[in-house]
Amino acid sequence: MSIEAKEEFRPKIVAFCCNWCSYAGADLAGSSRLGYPADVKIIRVPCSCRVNPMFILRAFEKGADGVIMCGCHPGDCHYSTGNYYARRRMTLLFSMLDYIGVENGRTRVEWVSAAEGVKFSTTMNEFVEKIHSLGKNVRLGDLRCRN
Amino acid sequence: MQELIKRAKELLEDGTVARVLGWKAGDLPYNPEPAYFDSTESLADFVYNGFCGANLSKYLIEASKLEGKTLVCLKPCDTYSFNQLLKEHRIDRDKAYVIGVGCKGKLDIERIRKMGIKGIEQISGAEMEDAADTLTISTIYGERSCKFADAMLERCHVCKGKEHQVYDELIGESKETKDADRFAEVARIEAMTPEEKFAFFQKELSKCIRCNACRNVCPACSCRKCVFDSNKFDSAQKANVDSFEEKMFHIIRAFHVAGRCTDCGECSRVCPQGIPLHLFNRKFIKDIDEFYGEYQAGMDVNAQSPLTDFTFGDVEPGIVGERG
Amino acid sequence: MQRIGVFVCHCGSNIAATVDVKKVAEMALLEPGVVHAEDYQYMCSEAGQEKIIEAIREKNLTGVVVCSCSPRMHETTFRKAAEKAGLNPYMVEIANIREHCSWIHKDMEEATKKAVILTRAAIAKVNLNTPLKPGESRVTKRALVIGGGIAGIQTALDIADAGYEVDIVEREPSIGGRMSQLDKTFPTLDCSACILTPKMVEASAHEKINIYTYSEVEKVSGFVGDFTVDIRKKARYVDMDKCTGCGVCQEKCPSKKAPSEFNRGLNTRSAIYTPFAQAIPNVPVIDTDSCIKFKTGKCGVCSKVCQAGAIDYTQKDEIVSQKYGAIVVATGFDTIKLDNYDEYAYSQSKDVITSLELERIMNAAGPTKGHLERFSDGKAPKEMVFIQCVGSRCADDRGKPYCSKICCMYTAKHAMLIRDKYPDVNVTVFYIDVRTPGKNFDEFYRRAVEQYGVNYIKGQVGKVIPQPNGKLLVQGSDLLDNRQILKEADMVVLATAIEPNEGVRKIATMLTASIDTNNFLTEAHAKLRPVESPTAGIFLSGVCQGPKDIPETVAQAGAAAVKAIGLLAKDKLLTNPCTAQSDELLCNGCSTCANVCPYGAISYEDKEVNDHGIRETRRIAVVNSALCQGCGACTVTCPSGAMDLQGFSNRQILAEVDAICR
Amino acid sequence: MYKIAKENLTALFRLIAGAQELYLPVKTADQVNFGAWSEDAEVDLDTLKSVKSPKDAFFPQSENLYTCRKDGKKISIEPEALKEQNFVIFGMKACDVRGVEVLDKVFLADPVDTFYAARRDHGTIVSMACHEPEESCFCKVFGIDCAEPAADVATWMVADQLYWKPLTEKGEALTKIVESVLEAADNADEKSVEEEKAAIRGIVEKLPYSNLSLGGWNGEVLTEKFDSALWEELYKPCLACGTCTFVCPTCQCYDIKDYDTGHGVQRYRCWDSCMYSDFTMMAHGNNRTSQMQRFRQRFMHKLVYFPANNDGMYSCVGCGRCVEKCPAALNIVKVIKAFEKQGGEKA
Repeated sequence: MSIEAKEEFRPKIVAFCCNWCSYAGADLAGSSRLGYPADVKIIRVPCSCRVNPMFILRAFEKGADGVIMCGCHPGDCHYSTGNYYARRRMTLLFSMLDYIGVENGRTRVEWVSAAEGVKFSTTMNEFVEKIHSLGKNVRLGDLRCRN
Repeated sequence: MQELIKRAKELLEDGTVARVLGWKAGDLPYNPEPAYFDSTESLADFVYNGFCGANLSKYLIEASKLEGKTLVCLKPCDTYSFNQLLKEHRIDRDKAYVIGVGCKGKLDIERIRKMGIKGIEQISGAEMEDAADTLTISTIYGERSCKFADAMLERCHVCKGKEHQVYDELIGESKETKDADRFAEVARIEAMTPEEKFAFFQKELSKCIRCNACRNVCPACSCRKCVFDSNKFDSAQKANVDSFEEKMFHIIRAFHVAGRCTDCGECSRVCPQGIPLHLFNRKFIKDIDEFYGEYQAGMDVNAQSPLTDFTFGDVEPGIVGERG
Repeated sequence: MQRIGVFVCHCGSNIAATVDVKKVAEMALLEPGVVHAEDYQYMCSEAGQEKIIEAIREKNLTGVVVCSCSPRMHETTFRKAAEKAGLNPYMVEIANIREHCSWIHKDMEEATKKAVILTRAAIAKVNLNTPLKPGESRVTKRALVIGGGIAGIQTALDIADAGYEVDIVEREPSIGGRMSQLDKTFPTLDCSACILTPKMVEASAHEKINIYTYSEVEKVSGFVGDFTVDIRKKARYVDMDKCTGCGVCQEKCPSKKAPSEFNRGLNTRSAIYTPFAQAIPNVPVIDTDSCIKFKTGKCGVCSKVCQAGAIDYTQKDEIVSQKYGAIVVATGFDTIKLDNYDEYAYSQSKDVITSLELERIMNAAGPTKGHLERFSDGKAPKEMVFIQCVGSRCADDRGKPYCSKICCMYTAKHAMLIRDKYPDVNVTVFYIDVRTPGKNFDEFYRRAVEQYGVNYIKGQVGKVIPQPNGKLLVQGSDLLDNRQILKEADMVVLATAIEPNEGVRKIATMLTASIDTNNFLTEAHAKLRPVESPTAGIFLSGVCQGPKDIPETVAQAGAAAVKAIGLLAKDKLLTNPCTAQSDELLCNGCSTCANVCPYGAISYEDKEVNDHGIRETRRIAVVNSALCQGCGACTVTCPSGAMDLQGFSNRQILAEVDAICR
Repeated sequence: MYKIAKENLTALFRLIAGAQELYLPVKTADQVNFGAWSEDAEVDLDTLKSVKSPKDAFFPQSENLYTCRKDGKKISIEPEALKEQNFVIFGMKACDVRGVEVLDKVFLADPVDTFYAARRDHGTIVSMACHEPEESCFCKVFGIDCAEPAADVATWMVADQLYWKPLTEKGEALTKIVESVLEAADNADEKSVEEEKAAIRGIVEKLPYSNLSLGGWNGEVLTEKFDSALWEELYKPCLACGTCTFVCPTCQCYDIKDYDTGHGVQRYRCWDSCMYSDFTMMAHGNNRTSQMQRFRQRFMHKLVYFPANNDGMYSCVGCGRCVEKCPAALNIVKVIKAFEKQGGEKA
């Protein structure tokens, strides 16, 4: 076995968080010192309904191993209905990715409120673990970004 | 067909319509092309037969900008697209005079070629008047024949029905051609392992040459400028060195038309590489039906499209994994 | 190309202890567009801000990235600093390297690496930022208060006293709310009605206050400063202008079997009724479900006896549409349903009651005229048991996870009042904890124990079993003595948890105000903005925001009023510039975006465009930036990408994605 | 001339592939395109036309030109290496071979396209006569004899024998490599090849497009054709997709684009299509603003501009792929015929 193969796999994980609930939930996780792996990087969007499927595919294209989207709990959207649209969009998109053979565990949606710092941290820990079990994403992504 | 031409002549003559949008006879037995006819004389070239598969509704986007009404010949399945375009304000109902033309199933020359039939000189049995269910094909290499149904486009085997969803008048008989389950192939893929799914789509999409025929023929892809042509997403419309963009293109295209795609099947008909592109759209349709209730785009102009709608109790995205 | 300055904050040791801030600054300098990078102890301090201002001026910065705490904390601070230096405030982006990095990671190398990436993403975004300018919108100088309880009344009075018009919308036939049902109030034991009624009268008489009772909010549109609200005035079938409030109709009404809502169903009322004697307005309503006239068409007694001719069976619901600059939610609370707590035999025995029912029983105007008696046999009880935390502080989903806050105090009050009035009655209270923070609260509780001999037992009740002899067997435990307790009681009073009134979710949805899992409205900031909803122009008063007692409610009502007054005092508001915009050359005019816009901010126009030489009239989406709140739903639904969100544009977010995945 | 039994072709391919890369018609997901040979590739020599022309072998649909790497503020540029590996492309038809000659005119003329030139230098073309030409074929119109294809090695498939005839030095060299599996052809073999050629030519005579007239199309008729009102009518059904250009063996337009790899930029070129709205888009805009203009460009280029600049050589080879694949059933034949008809009417 080569030395490279033994090198620890550090996944790239993009988390889209809505400004009002999940981003605040992540802030709360931070101020409560609830840790999760540094592999997760958060992008702030105003609402989960701002997340374009294109963003998710783009993340995979550029080398992400997992993409998670967090928003307010259904019914709690700051914009009242945004996450309902997001829920349908992501359900369909993830179903499509599953259909073309991308491991379903690489995509996830979680509703995290501003008060759920614990949930945010737990979710991220779980998700990172899942991505670890799936390993490097080889089914989506542009090879040119890898070398 | 004669009745159709006669009626078209009348409507042109009495000034109801300024032009006719139909099909013009080709120079081979199977290649009639979509065409405008603006005089009764020009209608001499008008043809409507089994090879007139093209969905003319998208041409109405341009025709809606012209002076006067355009008579358009729409098959039952084309009328769904017409309605969808109407719903999206892309065409003007007042600028169109819709003649719902009968359909007995449309033929796929690629399927005939795949039977090893070549050097085609003449095909009989493809006219609307022909009652036989066999095509007789004379070729340089001798006479061949095949069942009409075996030469039909995939979409006709899962036909949505003989009913026109919108029309000003109807001409000609239609025939039930459905003999397969619309979602059978999607379900077959769904049942595969992730590895098999990936291999299947990888193989199909490896053929894609990014000619954009699927997009450009698609009545739902009616954007003035496609996101793949604009610089807003830095996504190219042309083939890239790595094949990832083909996947991205087809997924995003299917997503953009999800809830709007009428499943007219034009994408698969025109793909020069025979990629079964409808499998993407139909996956979304199947999911929409299962998750949010049955929905047929283009059936009801006033129905809320599933992706601009929601219910409080919608399934969570996690269902994808749970469904297994 | 932008000229970007990167400012890395140590936040004392909050960031610097885990993130190598020097390295972050050093790495930032390698990014495209970055011409300046420095680190500093506290960027948010005066001196820190001065550093930013100085750099902007000296290096002609066109963009700023501050690597610090969450943008929810100091984004505004840094934007203001940039503005001071003459830079458009929207050219500032924050890389959150504290909450999202230093505070959650322990390994310095790893945290530094992540901070570098987060900074890179912020730089990538700023590279695509464009100066944004807020728009202006006008303010309607009128407030709406939803709910006419003590919270709503107090808020309305305070706003009205400041000189602004206020409308109160109350669902019930009278204002007064929960407080009007109470007998005495803790810790002073003064009579609830005696202190509430003058306020009710003051509100109804105030020239700036207009009260819609028996009315509900039907529809809300618009935005801060300019809401339009449709109010449904339910048909009372009694003409408000003609009715003199003489009460004859209620006396003569032959249908008297309807359970009295005001008395919590402990007795009945007539079909035409005012909920209580001091009701404001003192105009009855007809409950069509129990009215014989409405059910059978025959009767009409009230109409015959009414000398004022005020009865009008043909009345219809009426919709009033009114514009408001601010809206205060004061929808209050109710006690929870006890279906999940069958072990306390509430549904099995009439002698198991809730504390609110006890309030009515104790009240001189209540169903028993203030006499303490058992509902099963009318006998005076000798042994009373109070059970605390019924549905409060509940770990599972049977009840509520929160403390209802008021129960400890009102139970002490009840126990004390009973012991005072009926010294022969033994009172036992089962409690988990007794919580008495508040002015004179603990003294009050100690009086109950020490002076009035109330028996407090720390422990929970497992079961209440009605006995054949009419008694109630209470099975509990005493945690301090570590023993099981079996006690025969004549009455059991449940300190039932409180929850926000039903219907608040519907109202929150209409207002696009956020609400938590317990249906309490969420405040804009738990500590710093406790009376504002995150939705601009919506304020929170009373228990709709969280459990509180009367003095707290009144204090919060005043605070909400001040916030509303602050808004109404402005002539114009600056609107959020992060709104959607439609690229007219890309727009298809397909109307899909308008379908998902929660604010009705998108309309369509036929507009002449010049598309690279092709001139034509096209149907094009136009966003009203005063209405748009910037959620971005339209941007994703738009297939051509014509809709984009300023401040969170497609290219900006993609640049962040790229930077992170690099 | 040599021969090899059809059943031994795998041995031939194995031998070629042992020494260099081998591209030949391969069936993937039911479609035949030129692809790399491997033991499990499904070689299909019976299907007359591959969907895409084999021009990819010399002028790939997309290829890297150079790579920029960014390291801090330092940028290094690394040009893409030129083709150094010899390769064989097997089974090209006469029309496609002519297609390469057309591309040569473009890419080997000054300034020489080094990427293309390297591939040409290292590529050996083994052509194959068209056993059963089809109704969409019109190579004869351009003076191409599909019974006797040019190339480094020409082959004929007659019954169960493949006949192998080296025509150039490269062809001889390749023949040497595969000598061990070839047998020398005798007179009877020569005769059957001649019979095959005659048969093919006989069929070509019967093809519907074989008598298409190119009269009136040459480098001299620029303005007259350009200004014709016919274009306005002809382009109408065009969907503006790139199918015709991407299946064409002679279309040579390409676009140059940059791809952001995150750690630099890869500059690549990819086929462009004159049907696309951004074709020849420049900073100031586009000099062809309408689809009619773009549509006209394609045919004017093939039938007027190209011959004007290349001694009368048309940049259409009559392979008929566009005839078969156009989603709107438009094609160059219909264009030629429309002008002929109009000319006839005028006369």
